[in-house]
Amino acid sequence: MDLIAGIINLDHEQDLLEELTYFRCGAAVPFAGRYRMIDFTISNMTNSRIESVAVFARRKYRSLMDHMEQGKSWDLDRQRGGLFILPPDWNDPTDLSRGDLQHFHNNIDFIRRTLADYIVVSGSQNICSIDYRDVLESHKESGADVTVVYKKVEELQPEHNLAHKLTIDDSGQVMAIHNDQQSKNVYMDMYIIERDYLNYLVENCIAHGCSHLFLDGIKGRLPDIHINAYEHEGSHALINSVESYYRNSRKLLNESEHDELFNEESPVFTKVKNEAPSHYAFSSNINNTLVANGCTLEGHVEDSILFRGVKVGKGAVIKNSIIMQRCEIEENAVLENVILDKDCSISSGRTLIGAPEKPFVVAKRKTM
Amino acid sequence: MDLIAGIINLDHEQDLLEELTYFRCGAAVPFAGRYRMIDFTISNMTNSRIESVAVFARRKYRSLMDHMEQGKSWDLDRQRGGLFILPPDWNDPTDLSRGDLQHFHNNIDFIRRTLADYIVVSGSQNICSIDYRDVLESHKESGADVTVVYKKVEELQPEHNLAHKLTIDDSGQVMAIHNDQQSKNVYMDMYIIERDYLNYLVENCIAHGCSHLFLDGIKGRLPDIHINAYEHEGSHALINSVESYYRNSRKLLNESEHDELFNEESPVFTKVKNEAPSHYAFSSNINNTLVANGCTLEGHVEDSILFRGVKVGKGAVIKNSIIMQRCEIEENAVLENVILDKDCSISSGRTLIGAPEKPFVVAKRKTM
Amino acid sequence: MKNKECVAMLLAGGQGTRLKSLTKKIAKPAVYFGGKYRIIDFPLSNCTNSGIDTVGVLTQYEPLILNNYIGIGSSWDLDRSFGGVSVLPPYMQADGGGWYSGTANAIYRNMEFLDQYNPEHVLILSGDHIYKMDYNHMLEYHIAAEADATISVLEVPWSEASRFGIMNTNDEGRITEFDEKPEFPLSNLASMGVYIFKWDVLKRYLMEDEEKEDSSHDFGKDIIPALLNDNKKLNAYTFDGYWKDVGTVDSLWEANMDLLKEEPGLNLSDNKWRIYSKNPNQPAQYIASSATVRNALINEGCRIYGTVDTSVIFYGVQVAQGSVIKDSVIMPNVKIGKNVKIHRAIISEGSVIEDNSVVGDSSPDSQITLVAEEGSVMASSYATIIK
Amino acid sequence: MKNKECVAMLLAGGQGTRLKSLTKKIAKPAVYFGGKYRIIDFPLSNCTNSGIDTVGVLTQYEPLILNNYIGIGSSWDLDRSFGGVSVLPPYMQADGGGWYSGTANAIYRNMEFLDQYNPEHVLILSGDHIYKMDYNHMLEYHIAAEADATISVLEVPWSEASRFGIMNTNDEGRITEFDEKPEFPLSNLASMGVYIFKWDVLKRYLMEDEEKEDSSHDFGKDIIPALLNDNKKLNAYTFDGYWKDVGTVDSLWEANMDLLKEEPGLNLSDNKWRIYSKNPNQPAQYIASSATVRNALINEGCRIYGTVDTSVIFYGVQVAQGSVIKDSVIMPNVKIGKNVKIHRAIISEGSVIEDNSVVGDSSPDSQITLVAEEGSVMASSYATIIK
Repeated sequence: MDLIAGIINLDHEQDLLEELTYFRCGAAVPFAGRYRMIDFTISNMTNSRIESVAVFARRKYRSLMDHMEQGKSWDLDRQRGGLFILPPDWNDPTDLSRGDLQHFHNNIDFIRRTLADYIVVSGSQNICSIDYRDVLESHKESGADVTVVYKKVEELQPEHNLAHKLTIDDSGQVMAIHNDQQSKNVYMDMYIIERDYLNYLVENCIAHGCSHLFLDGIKGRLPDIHINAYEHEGSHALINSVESYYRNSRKLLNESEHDELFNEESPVFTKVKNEAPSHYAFSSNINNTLVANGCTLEGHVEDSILFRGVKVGKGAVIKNSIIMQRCEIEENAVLENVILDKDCSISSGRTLIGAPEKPFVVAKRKTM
Repeated sequence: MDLIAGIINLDHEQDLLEELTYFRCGAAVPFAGRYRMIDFTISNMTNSRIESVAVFARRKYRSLMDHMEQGKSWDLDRQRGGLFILPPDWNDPTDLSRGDLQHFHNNIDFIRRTLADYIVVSGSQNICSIDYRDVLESHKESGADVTVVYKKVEELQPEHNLAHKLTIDDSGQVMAIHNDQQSKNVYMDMYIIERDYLNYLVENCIAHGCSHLFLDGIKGRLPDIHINAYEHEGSHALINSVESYYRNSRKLLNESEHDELFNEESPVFTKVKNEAPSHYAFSSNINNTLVANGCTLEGHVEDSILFRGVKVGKGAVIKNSIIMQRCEIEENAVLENVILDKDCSISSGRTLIGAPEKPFVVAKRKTM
Repeated sequence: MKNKECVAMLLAGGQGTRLKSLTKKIAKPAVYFGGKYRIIDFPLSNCTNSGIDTVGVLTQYEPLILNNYIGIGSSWDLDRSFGGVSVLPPYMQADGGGWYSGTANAIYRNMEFLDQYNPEHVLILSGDHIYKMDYNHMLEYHIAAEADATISVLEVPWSEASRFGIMNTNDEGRITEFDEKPEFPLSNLASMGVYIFKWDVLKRYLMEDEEKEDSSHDFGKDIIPALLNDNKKLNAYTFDGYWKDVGTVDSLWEANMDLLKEEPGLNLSDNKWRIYSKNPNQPAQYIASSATVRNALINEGCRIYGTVDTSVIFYGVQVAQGSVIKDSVIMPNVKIGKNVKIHRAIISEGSVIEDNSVVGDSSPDSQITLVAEEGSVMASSYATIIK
Repeated sequence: MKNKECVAMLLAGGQGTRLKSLTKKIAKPAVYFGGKYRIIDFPLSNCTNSGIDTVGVLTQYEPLILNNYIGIGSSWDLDRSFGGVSVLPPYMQADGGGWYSGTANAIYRNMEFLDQYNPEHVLILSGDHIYKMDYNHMLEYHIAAEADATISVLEVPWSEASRFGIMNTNDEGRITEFDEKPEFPLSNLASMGVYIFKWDVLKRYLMEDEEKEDSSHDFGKDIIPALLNDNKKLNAYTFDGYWKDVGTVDSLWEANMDLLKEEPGLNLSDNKWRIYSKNPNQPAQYIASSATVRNALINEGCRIYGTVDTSVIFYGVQVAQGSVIKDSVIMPNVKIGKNVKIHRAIISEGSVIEDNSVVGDSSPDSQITLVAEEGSVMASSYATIIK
């Protein structure tokens, strides 16, 4: 079996989730009731038998560190291999690298020392369930230098504007990488590459003063190198804005969307917490809602997502909202189209109503 | 039993160990054949039944993170409490704190949420075996606001110049904290304080624009607050320069010094590695030397310290030297008064001789 | 050499036959409770929360699940370099060895394990009870009283006292007599099966008991009477929290229902006294538009399309549309089809209940129905069940 | 549901009586070897290095140390969410249960454990041998040959063949006959006690064997002959590395001495095939000015003031001034006084050797002296030993 190693490169992911990314990077944003965004990427790697994963983090990575620990939750707490979060702590005065190449350069030992012949490089904003062993197979069959993963979306959404798009010929070879707003071939910010070729690209890019491995080292070489495209056929969500976060979260209330992401064959792992089962009072009325453990529910909740330990008081009404860990919604409060970050308190009788296309976001630990 | 929590504050420790601290902070410098400097501080805390330890790191903390992981080596990999390394990843635009108060401010939850009533704050440069429960007892008896730990040194050494000194009255109360070069009461950069009082000091110091909790918040208040002095009577080494590192390392070749630091009652813990036992060849001749596991010894070594996995070829001669992990000393090389950092190779026949008072230091991964 | 003040020994070898087929393949301490837990989570969490970090778990009957569940104890923060949890199955020795023949014999055969830690006191626990207790308070009482042994007791209603082992005490709380299920009880202080002994005293009595051919090697029947007989100082420590023996199907059901009362005696969400357990990896629970959920505990991985009323639902359970679950306990990964009615029942792990099945009897005094692993229905039954 | 291609079952229940008092309080697989290791480190590390991440360890005799040592397998990177190491002691079941009555019976009683993983193949290992082997190569050979069972064999000198279980094979490596210790061996291919079976085939044979009243429920004596008898496809897989049965005091001593040869057959420092073990926490070893150390393996925590020549010294050993240790194996935490002479001996864990003692016999053909736990000296002896 071919060994694959993983790199999760967060360097060029911008923190565009407003209040949700004031104090944490996008990869650490809570998602789907009990996960963080990065859980999906790490779990895909684990489920593809990747045993060695490096995370390139630049800023606001503290909560990511707390969450990932040594990787035990993903069975990646190993003596050989394992999960490494690599914050920018560089002290080599002779280092010439720039941009995300600083990460590749300063962590080149990860690439050089791994026993794996192939490396998957991925971001954290494309939520999906994918087996990288299938991508590798396509890569090997194609004989390409690099294989990129893309999704043919049915309908373009605003979040796709920021993504790269691919022009692909009949044989699956990438002819162009661009930002054409009409193209539906959305590049999912994941590629697989031979270890030695990646090592070469890193050195070559640094020697030429480049600052972005994918743009300069891969896209920039396009006529000269063979890029193969792998189509991801399952469900897919690109989350790079509050609006896309909100819409894609609520998509999980749809059973088939939910089941495609959470299936027994490739479970999504996360750091587990000790929480009692959720308690539904006599007075509760909960409909079409995802609920994590540790909640105490006495009010009315519909079309919403409740994270761990949320309390909803009697007479409170919550609709179309996402309520994160340990929020407390007191009696008779009304929330509609709202995202509450962790540890918020909404006083008895308050009403907060956002717009369906622009939810009202409350930063963590706010009392209103 | 009173609970104590620990803070290891590396913020104002300067990296004065030349080549040894080019790429790592002082706390991460290898010491005594198989340890890192910080192991002694963490182990003292563990042996004092401290179950919750925060490490305030500012720069060059990568190797510290690799070493500490989640604290398993110190039995501090816990769901409640545990070992936290806290690099500077702060993103609060309203944050007014400066200097080491940035750490205290941004990690104030550690202080506020701990179940412990007392907190020990320590640096990593004072190597000793101390039980903080004894310090706490003295603190409680004295009724003081803060209890600082000091060593009455027999002979002043150059490294003591940089340390603070204490003037103490007969009752053990600190009358002055200063840098008097003649004073032998060396402050060991450790104090114990009530949790609530520490919290107050942090808030008060920030409100007054201070930048150094100990100097501004404790020393600076001296006539007004009661500072108790606790004398540490066991062996002690202050390591803040290559010269003090070298002298204090070699002091461990003395049996009684060694036994005071490494005793069964308060073992020193470190991250364990899988290494075979060291192999001594027929041709080896080893005298008065500490040897870690995984070494292959064919030459002559005396009055030295060999870390893990060192290879000493036939005919090589090593005297008064400290050789760190995985160095390779080829046949007939001669080393005297030398410190080799990790992964150095000394070619066959080379001779390197430093001075007893100023060892020759070679940075890591050098081939000479 | 280091030593431990108090080491706990948890007797987890019992088969729990009164729990019927719930314990066919697992030891009783591994039986599920409260939507998420296994019985053994309670004594283990009590140890952690009481600062007792060294626990021997004595197993004998179907230990595979218990072994896997306990692992090295990390779920309870009991994975410690010196101490922590050790599973202690029966074993063979150079001069024989063998099965544990009684509770006292089980400790006797693990004297070497205990001597490693050189403890002053040994805390004996059983894995059959649901309660939250600070053993450290009991230990302090035991030490202050300079007792040879301290037995934790609970005031039970006088009318029920004859079902328990009853301690008769003098004014200072010293035990004068131990009455196993007395016809005419003189006291209503019932033993909870939680003992603290001075280790040196216990050790001597264990060795003496081992020599007695007619002994059943049991704490209640042999060791405690022997100590009383020798006029050793035995004290009663009165506990007054929630405590429930879940040794029968009915009492297991009742203990689960107790969690749904207006003011439950047992708070599972107290952050200061967490009940730790191994957490399954499951997505958030989903309550559909068609669902009605009232007065229920529901765990992650569940999907509820029907009605759940006054019930405890473990992880991974599916309840399809039109089904009604009332006054019941549904254990992990049960699949319940459409238009099923379940009343006053315990459905065991992994069962599949076909569409339109009817399980249990809704009349308030009816027996509790147990649907067990292989599809058998124990009491009243109109169910069609497929595994 | 997930499954595992190959699950390993490690037979670790043996007492190893030929190792005399070394195994009085510990199972044979827990016996020390090589200055740092226990025998079981070798098969467990082989599993890790071969990519086999699910291992059942069958224990029966004195398992306390083995249990504690194995824990959840983190020392060997075998602490895995699905799979990893499980310790499998004998247990009681609703319908009886009991001790393992033979190697095959031990596997039979753990069929449920295996079925959890639904493996294609099962690798049977024993905990008695020192060797480094890539089981994955053997598995590939087994799969390619579509064999029902594959047995790992080793070429032994013809003169010694009658001491082993000998496999007679045809040209394609298919086993035609199995001769247990034949007087006139027809082949020199000796079984290493390492088997791979198709799980469905093995399972059937285990169940059939269980029914046979006269069976000793042993792989070599019963299962393999039954397969051959039914003309199942059994292949021999030839291994040609270092392999040593360390079942006697002499062979354990020899295997240790083998590590000190000019070109040792077994490389303990190969980073590509690490031998993992639980690492004790000890400071660096100290070699004093008065010491002479030649041709030795020495572990951390040792303090050597005397002479160590061609010996293997475990962790925490002290050798005082004037003492000479030659051709010997000194197990952990042994304290050796002044002016002691030790030749051709194994000193077991924690022994204290008084000043001026003389242990062992330096003549090259003499028996190896074993100094065991309670101060007994097995062969030649002039020693005074205090524990």
